[in-house]
Amino acid sequence: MSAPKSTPITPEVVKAHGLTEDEYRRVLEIMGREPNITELGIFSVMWSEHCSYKSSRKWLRRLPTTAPWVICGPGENAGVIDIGDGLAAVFKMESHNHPSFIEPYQGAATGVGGILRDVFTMGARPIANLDALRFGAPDHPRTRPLVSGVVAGIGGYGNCVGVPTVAGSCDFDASYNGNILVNAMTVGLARADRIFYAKASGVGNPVVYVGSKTGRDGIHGATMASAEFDDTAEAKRPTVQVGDPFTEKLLIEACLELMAEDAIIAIQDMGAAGLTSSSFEMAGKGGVGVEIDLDMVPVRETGMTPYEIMLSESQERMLMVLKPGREDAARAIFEKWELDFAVIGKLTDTGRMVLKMGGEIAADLPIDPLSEAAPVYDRPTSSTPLPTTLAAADVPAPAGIMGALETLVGSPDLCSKRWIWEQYDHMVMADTVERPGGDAAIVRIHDTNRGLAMTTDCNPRYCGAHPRTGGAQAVAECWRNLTAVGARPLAITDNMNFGNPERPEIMGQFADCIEGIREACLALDFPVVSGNVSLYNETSGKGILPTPAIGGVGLIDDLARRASVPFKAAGEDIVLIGTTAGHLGCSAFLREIHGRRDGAPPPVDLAAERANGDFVRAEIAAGKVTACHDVSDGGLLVALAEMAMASGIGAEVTAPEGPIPLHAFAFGEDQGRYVLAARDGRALVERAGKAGIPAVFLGKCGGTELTLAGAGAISVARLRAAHEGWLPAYMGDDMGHGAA
Amino acid sequence: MRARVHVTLKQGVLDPQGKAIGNALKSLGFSGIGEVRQGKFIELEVAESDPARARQKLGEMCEKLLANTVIEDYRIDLDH
Amino acid sequence: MRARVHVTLKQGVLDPQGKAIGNALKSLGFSGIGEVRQGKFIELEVAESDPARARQKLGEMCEKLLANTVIEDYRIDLDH
Amino acid sequence: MKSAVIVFPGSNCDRDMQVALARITGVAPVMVWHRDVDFPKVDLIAVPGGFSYGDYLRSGAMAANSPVMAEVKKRAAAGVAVLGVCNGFQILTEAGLLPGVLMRNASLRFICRDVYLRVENARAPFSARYKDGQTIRIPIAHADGNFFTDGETLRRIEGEGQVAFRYCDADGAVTAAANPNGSLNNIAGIRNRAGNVLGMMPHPERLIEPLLTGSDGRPMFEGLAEALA
Ligand SMILES: Nc1ncnc2c1ncn2[C@@H]1O[C@H](COP(=O)(O)OP(=O)(O)O)[C@@H](O)[C@H]1O
Ligand SMILES: [Mg+2]
Repeated sequence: MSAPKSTPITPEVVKAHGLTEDEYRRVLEIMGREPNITELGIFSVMWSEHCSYKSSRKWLRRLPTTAPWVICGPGENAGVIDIGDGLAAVFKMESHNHPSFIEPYQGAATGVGGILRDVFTMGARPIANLDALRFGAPDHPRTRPLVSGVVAGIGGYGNCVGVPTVAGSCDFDASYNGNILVNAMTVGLARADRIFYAKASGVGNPVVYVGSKTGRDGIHGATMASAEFDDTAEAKRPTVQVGDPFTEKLLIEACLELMAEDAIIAIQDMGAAGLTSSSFEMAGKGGVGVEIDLDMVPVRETGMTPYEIMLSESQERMLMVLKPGREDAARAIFEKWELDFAVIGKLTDTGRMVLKMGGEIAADLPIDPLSEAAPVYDRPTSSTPLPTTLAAADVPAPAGIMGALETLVGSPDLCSKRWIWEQYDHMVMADTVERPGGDAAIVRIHDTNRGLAMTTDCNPRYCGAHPRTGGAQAVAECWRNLTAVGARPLAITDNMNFGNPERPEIMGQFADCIEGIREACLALDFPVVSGNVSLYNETSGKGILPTPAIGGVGLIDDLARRASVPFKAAGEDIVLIGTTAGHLGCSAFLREIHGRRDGAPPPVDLAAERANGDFVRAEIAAGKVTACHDVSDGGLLVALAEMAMASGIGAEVTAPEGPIPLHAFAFGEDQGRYVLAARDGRALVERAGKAGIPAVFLGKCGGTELTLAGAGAISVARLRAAHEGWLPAYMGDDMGHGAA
Repeated sequence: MRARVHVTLKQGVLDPQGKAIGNALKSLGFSGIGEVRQGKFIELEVAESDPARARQKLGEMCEKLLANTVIEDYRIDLDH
Repeated sequence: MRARVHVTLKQGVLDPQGKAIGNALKSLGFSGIGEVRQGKFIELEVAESDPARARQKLGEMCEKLLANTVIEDYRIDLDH
Repeated sequence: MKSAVIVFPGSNCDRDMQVALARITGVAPVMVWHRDVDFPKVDLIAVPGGFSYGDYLRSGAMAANSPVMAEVKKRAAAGVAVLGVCNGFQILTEAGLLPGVLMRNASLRFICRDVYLRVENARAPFSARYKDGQTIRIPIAHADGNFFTDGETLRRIEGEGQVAFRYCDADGAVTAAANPNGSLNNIAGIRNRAGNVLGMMPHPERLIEPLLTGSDGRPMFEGLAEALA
């Protein structure tokens, strides 16, 4: 064979491709000869952490992935669940952390583009986007421009394609100073009997390329996404891709139009590692070979080599296998949408990937052996021990409880993120029933009276202190947020963001978080249907807090039966569901008021979580609840303040008699709790009692102040000013990407 | 001193705007249009009479704000 | 022939982008910055070897698409 | 009333407009792809929101030059009602059907939120179902909504009662604080002189039922159906 002879394969070249000596030995075995540079590049991306999950695979297998309503779990482009009436929800979350740190606008924008493609690849129309963002300390000089660029980028892409961005999360912590997290999630809607998969079949069938042309974008992005940063990363600034949301919008419409016809056998987006991983995945899943003529690939630049074409990460491209004879009909659709369309190859029975260019063979590799021999590591782990539980009495009371409340609601993590979501079109498609700001967003299933609830959650403080508890808590909180709006939680996607897995303590965090997620998923019947792993979020040996972001989806059968955060009318009763112990370890109170972050995170009692949630959901469905909010960061008083701020209606509450110090009652972060407003709170407490659910009558809403007996009062207006004020003031006159 | 800064996408970086403009020109019936690239153009007044110092200051502005040097190049022109 | 088109806001038209850049430069600590204006800069290849005809064609492109003459002026430069 | 919704590459509120028209007027609109210049005769042409051609170069500029817009201009001149919302408004100004331009928001940021509008010069066909001076709540979602025009044109627009909606506060006061994007005179929507073409940045089609938290957009479509029946 005649391969480009240009680049000799030296040990340095092998190393620059991120392959260890041992991995390279395996390459030689599989090839039976020295690979050429194109082949080496292909091995390198296919065996990168990003594509092969070599460090995480062993642990991911632990995740529960089945339930009667799961149509397709992990392993495809996105997870698929049955939501009744012949419909399916398709969703996944994915990270774009490293690219967003290097170029926040384009990094975040292309992250959204990528996850959208994962969802519409499966035949679903995207109906909502969400995000999960983590930035460095607010006083770190890079934080402000990163927030600005990332938010503008997520909005810039989602707004243009016309998919509402309806929910998300955003926290700050110094551990993200050098490694921000930008996780994006898309939820789509499809007919349950019209899901498209990546499995290629039919020897001789045409392989078709559609979308944008291929340029030299992001070559080696997939390996970059798996490499730890060092201090020179900023200087290197490699390979950032630019997104084109306009083309993505056309691609969505064209693909969905073609999908309505009976023409596609298999389809796969070209994400990280572009044409390489998409063609490998399609052929590998179908057990067939593939032959591609690289001269047929639409290119943007002249003189592109096979290496560049195969490894390019140009955005807005898809690969399909069509039924024979359907090429012309398909071409007409893509030309109508002014997109490139090219038959670039065909399926073969050789089990090999053969690439040709200029009449010569540019690469020839076996498909299965390459995938099967992909390295899997069982890396050593070391668990983070459970810290000692802080007794409430060991945490001093604040100078004033209402003053502490004002500080908390105006702190970076708990303040209103309106400044962010107002830059996202969260209403386009005219089905957003519950806009950003609630426990979960609700998007109506178009043309029906049913809705999907969705949220992203994770508390990295808890995960850092005790990964297993933190992992379980993230899932439980996601489940609780869906429950709080009246939805039946159905399934999750997870985005595992961690440091360097070669360090046992990091691998231990990973393994323990997975274990916690597993326990919670099992206890709550809340399986994992898709996910993504981002490792090496580490700069100069300092890792991020372990951050397993959880994205959850739930179903509301009747949109008239749901709940929301704001109080609805003065005079209604306020009831607390769940057990309060006053747990202050790892709490927002401890961090914001005392500058401490010690202690164990609050324990997660999954049985209580489930029982309390099931009770609350039933009460909402029965129309007995006028407002509902789960208790999370900041504790009960923050939850009450949020209900008051959202409505402009105050409240007057009294702590039940007992040994818990008032500040621990106010700010403890005990899990499994909800605040409900009801016209008849006493009756609600009684029903809870009969059902064996802990419930206490707290007081009534009304007036313009929030009052806690023994702690005084604060005006709702003042709370609001603090709550709404922090982020806009922090961002100041920042001009973001607007001038660009 | 009056300065003009041109900020353009680096060679090889996708320019969706330029591409769309090219297509639009074609569909308006203009023929023979090759590649189209769009950039930014910033005019500003700097209180600095020494060209070398002005140029240095403008370079800093470009690096810090006016250009995104990950994907963009810049060029500084001074009026005399 | 290679052409460059500069599209700038007409005198008297508010330039929110230019203003924001000016403010941002100031808050970055740059002093002595006067008025800042931002414009667009479009580079394109036209298959036309006669400068006069190229200029005329580009003028049409500007009038029809590249500039909004309600608020913008344009200038055409040709490479030789 | 028969209506048409023009769809450009990158339009993304076309379905929302379609749903609103179908639901409120009782007749589903014809969806017209930007290349279909000879679409059926209709009473109302709606140019929907979105990012036609990615908003590249200038919002609305490329769509304004598309073949279908020549036809829209012809029909507008013949008196057919034309409604442009958001990107549709930008397209109508770029096409010369309405005066002025929509520049980048003063904050330079995309803004999506409900705003209050004061209805000005309420009249058929677009706003007869509102009362003059009424305050309504409608969402905006745009980066380029900053209405600008030269002083003389502005005086003419104001003088001839072409302003249809102004940004105001919840009590109807037209204040600088209630201006979300820097528009001259808080202008959110204008008509042409003849009154048959209306452009507005806010999205009436997004608030047509209580489930979506409000119905203040409904009277516009009810009024159209009545006026153009
Ligand atoms: N943390 C995880 N939990 C569950 N499934 C995961 C996880 N990470 C990855 N997966 C699954 O592995 C498959 C490959 O993921 P990925 O490479 O990110 O997808 P894609 O190639 O579509 O970008 C997907 O089906 C994904 O859902
Ligand atoms: Mg994928």
